[in-house]
Amino acid sequence: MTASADGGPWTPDEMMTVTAARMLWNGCVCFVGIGLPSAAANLARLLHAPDIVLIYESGTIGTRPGVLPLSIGDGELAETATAVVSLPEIFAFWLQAGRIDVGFLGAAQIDRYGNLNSTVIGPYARPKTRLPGAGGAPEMASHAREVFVVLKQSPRAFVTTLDFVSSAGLCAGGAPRAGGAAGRGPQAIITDFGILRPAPDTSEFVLVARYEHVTVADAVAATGWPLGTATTVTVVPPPTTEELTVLRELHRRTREAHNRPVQLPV
Amino acid sequence: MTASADGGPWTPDEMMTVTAARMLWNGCVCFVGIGLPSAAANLARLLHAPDIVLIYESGTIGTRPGVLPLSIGDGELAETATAVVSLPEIFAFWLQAGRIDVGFLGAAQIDRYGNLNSTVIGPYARPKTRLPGAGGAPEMASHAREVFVVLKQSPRAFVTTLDFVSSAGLCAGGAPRAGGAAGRGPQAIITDFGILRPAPDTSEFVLVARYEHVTVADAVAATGWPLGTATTVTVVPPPTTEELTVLRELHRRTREAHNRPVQLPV
Amino acid sequence: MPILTLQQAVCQHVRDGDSVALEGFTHLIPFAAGHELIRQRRRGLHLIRMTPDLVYDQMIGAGCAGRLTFSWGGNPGVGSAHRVRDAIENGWPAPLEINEHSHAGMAAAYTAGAARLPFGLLRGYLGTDLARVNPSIRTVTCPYSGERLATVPALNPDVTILHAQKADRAGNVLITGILGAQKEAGLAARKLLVTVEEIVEDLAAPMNAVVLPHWVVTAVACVPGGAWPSYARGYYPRDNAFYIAWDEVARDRGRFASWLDRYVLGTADFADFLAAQRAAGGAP
Amino acid sequence: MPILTLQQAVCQHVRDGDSVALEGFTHLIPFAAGHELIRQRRRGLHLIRMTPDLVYDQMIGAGCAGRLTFSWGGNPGVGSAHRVRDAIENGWPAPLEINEHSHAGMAAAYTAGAARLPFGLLRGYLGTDLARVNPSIRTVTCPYSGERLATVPALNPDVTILHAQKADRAGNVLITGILGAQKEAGLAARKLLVTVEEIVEDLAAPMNAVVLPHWVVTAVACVPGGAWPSYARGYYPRDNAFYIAWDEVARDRGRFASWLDRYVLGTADFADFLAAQRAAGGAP
Repeated sequence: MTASADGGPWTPDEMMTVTAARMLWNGCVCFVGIGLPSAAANLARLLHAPDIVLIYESGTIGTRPGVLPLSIGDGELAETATAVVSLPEIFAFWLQAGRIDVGFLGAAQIDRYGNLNSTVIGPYARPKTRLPGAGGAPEMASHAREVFVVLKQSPRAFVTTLDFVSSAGLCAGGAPRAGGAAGRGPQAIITDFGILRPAPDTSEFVLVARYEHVTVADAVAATGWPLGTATTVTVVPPPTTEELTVLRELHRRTREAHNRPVQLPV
Repeated sequence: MTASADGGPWTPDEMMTVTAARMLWNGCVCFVGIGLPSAAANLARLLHAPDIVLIYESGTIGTRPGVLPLSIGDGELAETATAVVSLPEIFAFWLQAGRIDVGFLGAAQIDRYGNLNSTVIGPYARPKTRLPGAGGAPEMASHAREVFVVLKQSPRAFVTTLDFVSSAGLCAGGAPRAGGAAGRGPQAIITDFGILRPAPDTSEFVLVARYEHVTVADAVAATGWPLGTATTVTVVPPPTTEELTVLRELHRRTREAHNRPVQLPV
Repeated sequence: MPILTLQQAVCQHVRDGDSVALEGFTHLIPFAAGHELIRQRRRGLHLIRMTPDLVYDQMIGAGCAGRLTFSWGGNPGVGSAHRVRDAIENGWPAPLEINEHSHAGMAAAYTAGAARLPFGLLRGYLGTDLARVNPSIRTVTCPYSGERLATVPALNPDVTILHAQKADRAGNVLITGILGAQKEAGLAARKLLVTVEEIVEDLAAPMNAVVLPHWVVTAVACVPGGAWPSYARGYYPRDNAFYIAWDEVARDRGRFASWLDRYVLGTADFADFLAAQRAAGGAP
Repeated sequence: MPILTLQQAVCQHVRDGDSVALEGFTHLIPFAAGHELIRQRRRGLHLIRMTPDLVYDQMIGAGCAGRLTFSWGGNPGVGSAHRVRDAIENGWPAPLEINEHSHAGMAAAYTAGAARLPFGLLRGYLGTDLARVNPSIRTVTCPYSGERLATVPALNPDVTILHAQKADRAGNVLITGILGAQKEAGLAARKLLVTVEEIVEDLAAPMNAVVLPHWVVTAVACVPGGAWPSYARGYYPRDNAFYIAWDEVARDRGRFASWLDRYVLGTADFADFLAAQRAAGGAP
């Protein structure tokens, strides 16, 4: 937990979740990963975006889970989905085909152009820390119309040079992306300090909005590269009571469901 | 109807159907086309091959229709199938993958190497007769482990040079087939005179068996190329009473079903 | 995803010269949509369909098409598609350029289209003349084995039209039974129109059924019987007698023209067409 | 297609050094089969799996593997696959060569394998380092657009092992729910072993359900609960608590070895394992 982001009667995770949820619109087709993005997308669905289309890479399209899944393929995702298709199909016909409006990604490291590392810390052949790997990220980064990255800011995570590029960000100087990518790449980084967006001329991510209880200087200090700022850094409104209530209720239901003891099969 | 083949108390179609059915074994995975091959495959299933696996290119795998379908995609094929999959899947995962033991093909023309024309009589750009086209045949000819061709013999159909090669036969001189073909290509032609098989040294189809009521000379006269014969031309036993009874009953049920008036949807 | 009448859907979404795929392999053939394209006198269409059977026999005979991409054109189990033949052999009523494939090639082309890949890959066309007459059939070399494999360019129709059993009010579409290449053709298209037997409150789709979500569907029209004389599993069987009787009608330009005038151009919509066919005892 | 015990199936069909894919994406993960491979002390396996999670954490920690082909290796929703990490980072208990892909790449590789194409095609790996460290990721040039597309070599495991809900006595297998790449991995394999929750007289498969016909299945074994602690739709839910608790067990070599000795090597079969876990209150 970043002390500086811990100013309100809410946690940094809650602030990030609410901020991400607000960026999703009704009808948006959203490729969701587990954890905070899943909470944000479902929060949006329960609030202002009842017709948001949630797709989890397990092949569940248009799913409406009552509680947050622990895994990307929890049973409830299938039971509440419009369609349940195979993994090859989800990647070929849905993601690669450019049908996704927003994809969420996390990572261990990010650089100023939104390149992400979720593969390895240290050299690939002699890893200091072996991370889980790229999974669905490389093609989500290419083919979702836009990508939102959710990641807590720290100099260890927001680095000048990645140890490994697991999924591609933007090209320096605002150059076009690699041919064949259906999408525009990362367009926002939601951190525990605020929101970073790419500067149009350089494609370098800069701070465009901060939370109430942090300063621009805090955000700069938490970034491994010299973080630029937009001409005007706006303030992200704090979570509303409704947002917090619905989010906390969702998390409560989720905890209750996940703590319910499972009878081992006989 | 070929007069010379019309010697028994059965029709040439019946003789051909029974002959083709006998060439299928229990457990054989058979890619079936409409018409005589469909009758033969189902006759085999009702007689000596109860566990034959019938696949129609409409995506119905392991189907057990009570009557013969008029079209390749009649409803009963789906209702009685083990699995009903898409067309892209049937061609990629089942035919191309080499999972078919026997594929049946017909054609308008055939040459001595088993190349088939089902596309056009006359020049392609200025057709004398435009035929339906290749459909599933090119890849069936390549990828089924063996192909049985069912075709009535006549100099117009058994020709020296095809107007168009819709699906590939064997290579002259017993050379290996084109790379990438999973199967051995045409291995038998069942006609209204008997059975032709490729000579191992030349790959040229020669008469290896004839029906009781025809002579080798009849078969030669009905062939547009100088038809060779095997050292011994065996005689195909005539249909048994059981074979004829089951086949005729199948056709009777089929006629009855197809003649049942259909209520137009309201 | 609006629910429209078929007239509105065709009027708003299909233009002269469009590439249009009406898919459905024997099952769920969108005859109603084909007739509406004839009634609205679309011209110069690039028609795409693995099996141009009666629906395209009618549309091509009516002069809707300038080009045909296909892999097998006939009257299944009966014989020729005479109007398609007349167009190819004699250019009647209009010249018809053809782009001919095998089924496996067409299936790969739709699949590539649905995945927005530029081409489909198959071990196909080996030793045939198809690649000789169709320059769009090419090859790539496998970067591992060095083997040459066939390629077909992706099919991405301007409009795909399907017939399905059901849609719900949001426009989610359920297809069950023989699937053909309907899902692939639907997802390959820039616009997807679907006619359905009925619109229901709840699709009640079985797990893993083929459901096209509302947000990939451009418009839905409810047209009961819209696949007749082909069939809709769970609704009505294939009218084999019509297919058999069609052979006689389509053989003759005059007789075909009379049929078209009376039953398609002379009817207001598909319900009217079905009523006229019922009155005629179901024979064409 | 014989119905065997799992012991027989593994004994007869999996050899040291084989390439083996245990598939199932979160759902229907063949844990029972993984344990049986550990019990029979298979060595030098080339393990293939999109998501080497707990089942491969256990197998790799037990020393079964020499090579891993994968696209995401962790404890879903929890964190690291510690035994996989220990093998990659420290070569414990045996060095582990890795062949790393993205999910989309693995999915394309299985699909190519099922279709017996030599490679899979995708717009993938754009701008990433994966192609740099994995020389099997290559490109082909589109013969139409000139665009370069990524390729992956087809995956054709010596053996694929799946867990499914049901088989009938003939060995037809029904899978419903989240499908992962199970069908593709199954059809890509030279041999396909399937464990099922139950063997029934009649599959009662819904139209268009995923059914693997008996003649592509090498052997079926009935292992109720065989996917636990993952889940089998219609039978039992995912045991999230086990996944969470596993983190602690797997972090420590000694604690892992004790768990393995007690629950896997110290049990006769999966029923015995489940009984031992039940006796321990379900915690690892």
